[in-house]
Amino acid sequence: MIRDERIPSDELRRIDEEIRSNWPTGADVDFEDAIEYHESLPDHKRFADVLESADKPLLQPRAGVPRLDDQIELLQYLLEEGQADLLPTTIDSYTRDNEYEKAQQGLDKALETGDDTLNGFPAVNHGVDGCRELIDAVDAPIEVRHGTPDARLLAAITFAGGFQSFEGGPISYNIPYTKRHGLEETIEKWQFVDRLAGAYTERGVRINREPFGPLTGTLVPPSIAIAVMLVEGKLAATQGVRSITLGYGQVGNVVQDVAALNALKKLGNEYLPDEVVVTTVFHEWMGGFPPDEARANGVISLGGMTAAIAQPDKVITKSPQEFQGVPTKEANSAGLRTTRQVIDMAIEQKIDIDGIEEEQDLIERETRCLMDTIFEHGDGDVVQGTLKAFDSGALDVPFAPSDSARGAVLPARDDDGRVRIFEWADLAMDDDIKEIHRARLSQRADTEGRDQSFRMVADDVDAISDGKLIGRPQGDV
Amino acid sequence: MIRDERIPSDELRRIDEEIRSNWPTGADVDFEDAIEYHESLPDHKRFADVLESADKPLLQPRAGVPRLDDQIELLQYLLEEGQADLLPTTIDSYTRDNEYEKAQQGLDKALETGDDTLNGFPAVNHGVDGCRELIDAVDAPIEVRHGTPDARLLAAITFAGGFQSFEGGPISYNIPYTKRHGLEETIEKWQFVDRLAGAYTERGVRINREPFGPLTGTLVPPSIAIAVMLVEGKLAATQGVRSITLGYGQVGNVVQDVAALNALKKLGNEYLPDEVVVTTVFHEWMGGFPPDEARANGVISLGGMTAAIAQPDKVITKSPQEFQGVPTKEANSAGLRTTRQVIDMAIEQKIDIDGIEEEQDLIERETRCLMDTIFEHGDGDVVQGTLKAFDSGALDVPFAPSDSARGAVLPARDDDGRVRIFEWADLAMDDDIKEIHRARLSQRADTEGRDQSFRMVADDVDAISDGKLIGRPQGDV
Amino acid sequence: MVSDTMSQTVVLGVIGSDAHVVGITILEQAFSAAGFDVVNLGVQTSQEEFAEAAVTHDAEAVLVSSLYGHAEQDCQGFHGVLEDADVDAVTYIGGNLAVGQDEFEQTRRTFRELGFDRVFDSETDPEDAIAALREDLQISPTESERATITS
Amino acid sequence: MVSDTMSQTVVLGVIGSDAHVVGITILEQAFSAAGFDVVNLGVQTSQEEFAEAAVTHDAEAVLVSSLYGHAEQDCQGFHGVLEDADVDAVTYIGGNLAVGQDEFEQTRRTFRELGFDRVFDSETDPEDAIAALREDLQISPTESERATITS
Repeated sequence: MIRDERIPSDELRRIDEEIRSNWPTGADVDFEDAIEYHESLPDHKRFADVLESADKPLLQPRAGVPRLDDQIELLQYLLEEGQADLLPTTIDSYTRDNEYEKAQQGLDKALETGDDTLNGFPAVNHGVDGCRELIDAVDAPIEVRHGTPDARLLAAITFAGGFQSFEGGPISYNIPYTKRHGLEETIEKWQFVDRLAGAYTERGVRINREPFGPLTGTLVPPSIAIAVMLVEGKLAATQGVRSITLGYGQVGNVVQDVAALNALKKLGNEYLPDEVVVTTVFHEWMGGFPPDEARANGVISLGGMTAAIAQPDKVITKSPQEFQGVPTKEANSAGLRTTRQVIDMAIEQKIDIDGIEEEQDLIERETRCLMDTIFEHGDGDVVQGTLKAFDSGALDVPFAPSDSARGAVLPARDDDGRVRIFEWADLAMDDDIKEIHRARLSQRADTEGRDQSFRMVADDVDAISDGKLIGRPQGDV
Repeated sequence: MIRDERIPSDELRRIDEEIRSNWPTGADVDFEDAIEYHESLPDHKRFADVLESADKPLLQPRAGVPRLDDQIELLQYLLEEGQADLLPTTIDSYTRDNEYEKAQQGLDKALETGDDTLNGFPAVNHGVDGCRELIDAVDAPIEVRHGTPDARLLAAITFAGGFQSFEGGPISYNIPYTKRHGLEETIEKWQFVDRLAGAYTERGVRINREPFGPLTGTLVPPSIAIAVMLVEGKLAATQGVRSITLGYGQVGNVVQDVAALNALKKLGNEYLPDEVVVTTVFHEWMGGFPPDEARANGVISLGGMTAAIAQPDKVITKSPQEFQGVPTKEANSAGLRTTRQVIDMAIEQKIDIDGIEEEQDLIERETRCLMDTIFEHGDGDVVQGTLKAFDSGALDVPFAPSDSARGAVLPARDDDGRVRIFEWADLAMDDDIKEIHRARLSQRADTEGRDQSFRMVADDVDAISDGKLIGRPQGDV
Repeated sequence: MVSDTMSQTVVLGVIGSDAHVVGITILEQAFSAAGFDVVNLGVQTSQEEFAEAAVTHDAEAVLVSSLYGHAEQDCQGFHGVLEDADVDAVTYIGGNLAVGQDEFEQTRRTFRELGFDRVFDSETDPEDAIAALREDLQISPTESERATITS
Repeated sequence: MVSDTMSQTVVLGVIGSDAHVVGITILEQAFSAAGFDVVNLGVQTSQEEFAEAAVTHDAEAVLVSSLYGHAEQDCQGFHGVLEDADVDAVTYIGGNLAVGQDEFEQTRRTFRELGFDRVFDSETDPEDAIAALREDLQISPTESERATITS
């Protein structure tokens, strides 16, 4: 039975050898050589150190193209023109599905035709040397961002290739991304990823790990996101990771977003072992964007304003072309600079908003309910607790495509635009907290002169792309 | 000696006839016919009513081109694509200098070549019928915006032409705009403009008047701007104006901007007669913009955020092309939509920031000092008081090009980014208030490890266009 | 949430490898609230899974959602699969049915030819789909539903 | 603010019909702080007003500012006007001296040919202009100034 326990060294080696045999480039991974390579990197390319020592939020975009030279050019552009502090390398969908053969075909075609036949950088196919060429060429720390349920080979190759930060986790890269991967399976696979990061860490190469906070990106109640972050942070810590960046996706209500980031930081430090350095990352709005760059800039700026107040360690920026999918490098840079301008204009201002502490307190209480139920379900073991709590519905994520989560919880905004829970299903939550949510939603229903119903949920899902925060009834109700 | 007294009817008629003889189109003005025309306008084109009955901030851009058909097309575009609530017609520079002959040449050339040979709409040359064609063609209220020290003929023609709102005032369209027009002269000329607006008002056609709040647009301390607004509001009220929109230009510190708008509203209602309906307008940042549309969008969004919190009755928007001068209609619309998105996402949120009341209290005390000195200088008469207070330096505007103001007061930002007064010169202000400013600036000097000096002023003037709010020393100091 | 009219069963799912879950989650809620029995197959549902569920639950309607632009490929042969399984249900499809900005009328024709009884774009309100299904199944709205619709 | 070195007078103004006041306000402060006597003529100053002020105040330097892009027209014949009035002062010009994005070296050459001793772009720090003027007038910085500069 899988538990929250550190993978023994010999088991680590066994799995490592096994997964490296899945694709030819796996053979090039040599741990000692990799340690030496990491040690050769200059201070300003050491991801964890740069992130942890920053005195204001660092900005990072999303970006990945199939060809190595194009990826180098793209990242250099985002660094120079976008003034990004940290850079990403987003991995293609085939690699996320462990379809390295298809990724290779896409890459070959890209090399042949010059077209972007993959929606990201196939790091496994580029192999250790390809990754190092990228790390050498670009003058900033770079993180691997993907969405891969089984990211073991990707981790082995990119860690050896010089990347020092790796997004994802067993819940956050399962529940929102895939239907059929079992949670037990992804936990086991991510234990290996974390254990490998831990092995580097033991040797002084701290690989930063970043659970994916926004989850389904659609009105996720803060406490659910934070509970998932704490679980994934704990699992990573058990395997020896010492630099963990917990994530949170903007919901658009400034008070709730600031409160959530505060709670994330506080509970992260409380729930994770002392030897872990906990940092936080704030994702600009991950839901639907307005089909209009001008309005999208407004959404991005509200994210920048929130970041200026909450001061997370890192902000993942959006571009004004979010609506239409992958942005041009110019639009990607524009999103960075718009965010930067707002943050730099607002960050030195003392902006203390009333009600943040109360909201933070509520979020913390909710999160503790969820953590308590996880510990109870697992008799103290986080892995078993997580599996059983998702199974019973005591832990749930709204709009989850995965069969591993019920997806029965439904959120809706209250009259102030804060995300509350409209349908609790079997989520483990104290009655007095449920009562608070109910009262807030009832207040909204009164304002709108309609009953609380799934219509609010539906209206809220589209609201920001339609230009508002709250999905109020339009015209005659 | 000119005093704050209503121009008698016969004097009004005499001046009216005199100024209408200055240019042929003046002959077409017929007051009774004008009243009839205004009465024929539908409710949604009545500027004062639309503005005063709005339940959230209305958005208005700046726009003016020489040809009538182009102006119609431009305003229709801003209405449809920019979703402006209120529209402007910005007047060309020749008309502002009363050079109607040169404006005519520019207009003729524009009609001939199709080029925009003037930087605005020469309303005097288009005459009453041209103005009415515009009013008829565009389905929203339209304001005349200009910058004309002697706007008497412009007012006579545009009022008769169906415009129901008119920007400017004797101080706000003198001090920031021109070097040599005496203040006594512009007050006399604006008394006529206000008296004419009052004559329409008496007949039930409420012409909205809007003193220009941003003044020199360069770090103007809120109390100075508000004092000028109160003086111009009082002068307009004396002449019979009953719908007055007091203005304020964003300084970029959210607390100070919200406090200033609150103070403007409160003091406006206090200092102006009860029969006047006082509304407020917030101008997005009027200082230098970043030479980068992405960063400019950040500046615009911070304005939108401030407007969402302070909820003025109207917001004058900027465009992302502000840096390069007159924006394309697309960029102008983009500025409107970015502002709209931020306001609509933030306005339903309860965002009460600590310290707004204290800042508002300080602004009110400062404004009262300035108003007291004006009343004292004039022995109770606002006109004489204003003239003498500017003359003695007890009232002053920083960076004023006009010879009518000393321009000796110098502002600088404090450590929080609020605009304080660094050099008081002879400004009439209580010592304890000066001490507060001194202490705040001294705190900033400590933070920066440098003395308080004009360097701070210079650095602050460029800060926002350089991407920051406060002009901190860069690199090694 | 279940109304007191005779319950009719609808099978609901996202076809192909599409993982967009928000739309069907809301549809599930809407159809349940309108008194239907809803079998939600979730995302990434195969043609065979639709057919199997329709048989098992004796469904009156099969509602297919697709938002990632590959609906046309994913639905090739779908009505053959349904026929082979002896499914005799009303079939609807809705969502972002084509990549790019084709005229919707063209898209509608394409999917009508594939065999769907009705085709909806992504802007369609759940209420419209419910009203259409009521018409197709000849159900009249309940009192409480009428009240909601006109309130 | 006045230093204890011998005071030298500089005349300062914005030429033509340009009304940009911020730059010269800051220059006035900077030159005063550096120990110069400053006569600030303000905005919209004519060539004749510059010459008259230089004569009246026996100025060592005439500093011309222009930010609205018409400096070249506004300065045509300026040095003739100064000569006619027997002004023998160092002349500087600075600001946005050309509309559009010409190479600044080209702009510098244009204004040097018009007779200006030095030409500055709008990014120039006041300190640089002060240092240049000290060099041209062969003044060494005061003790306190040196301290400020190196601190």
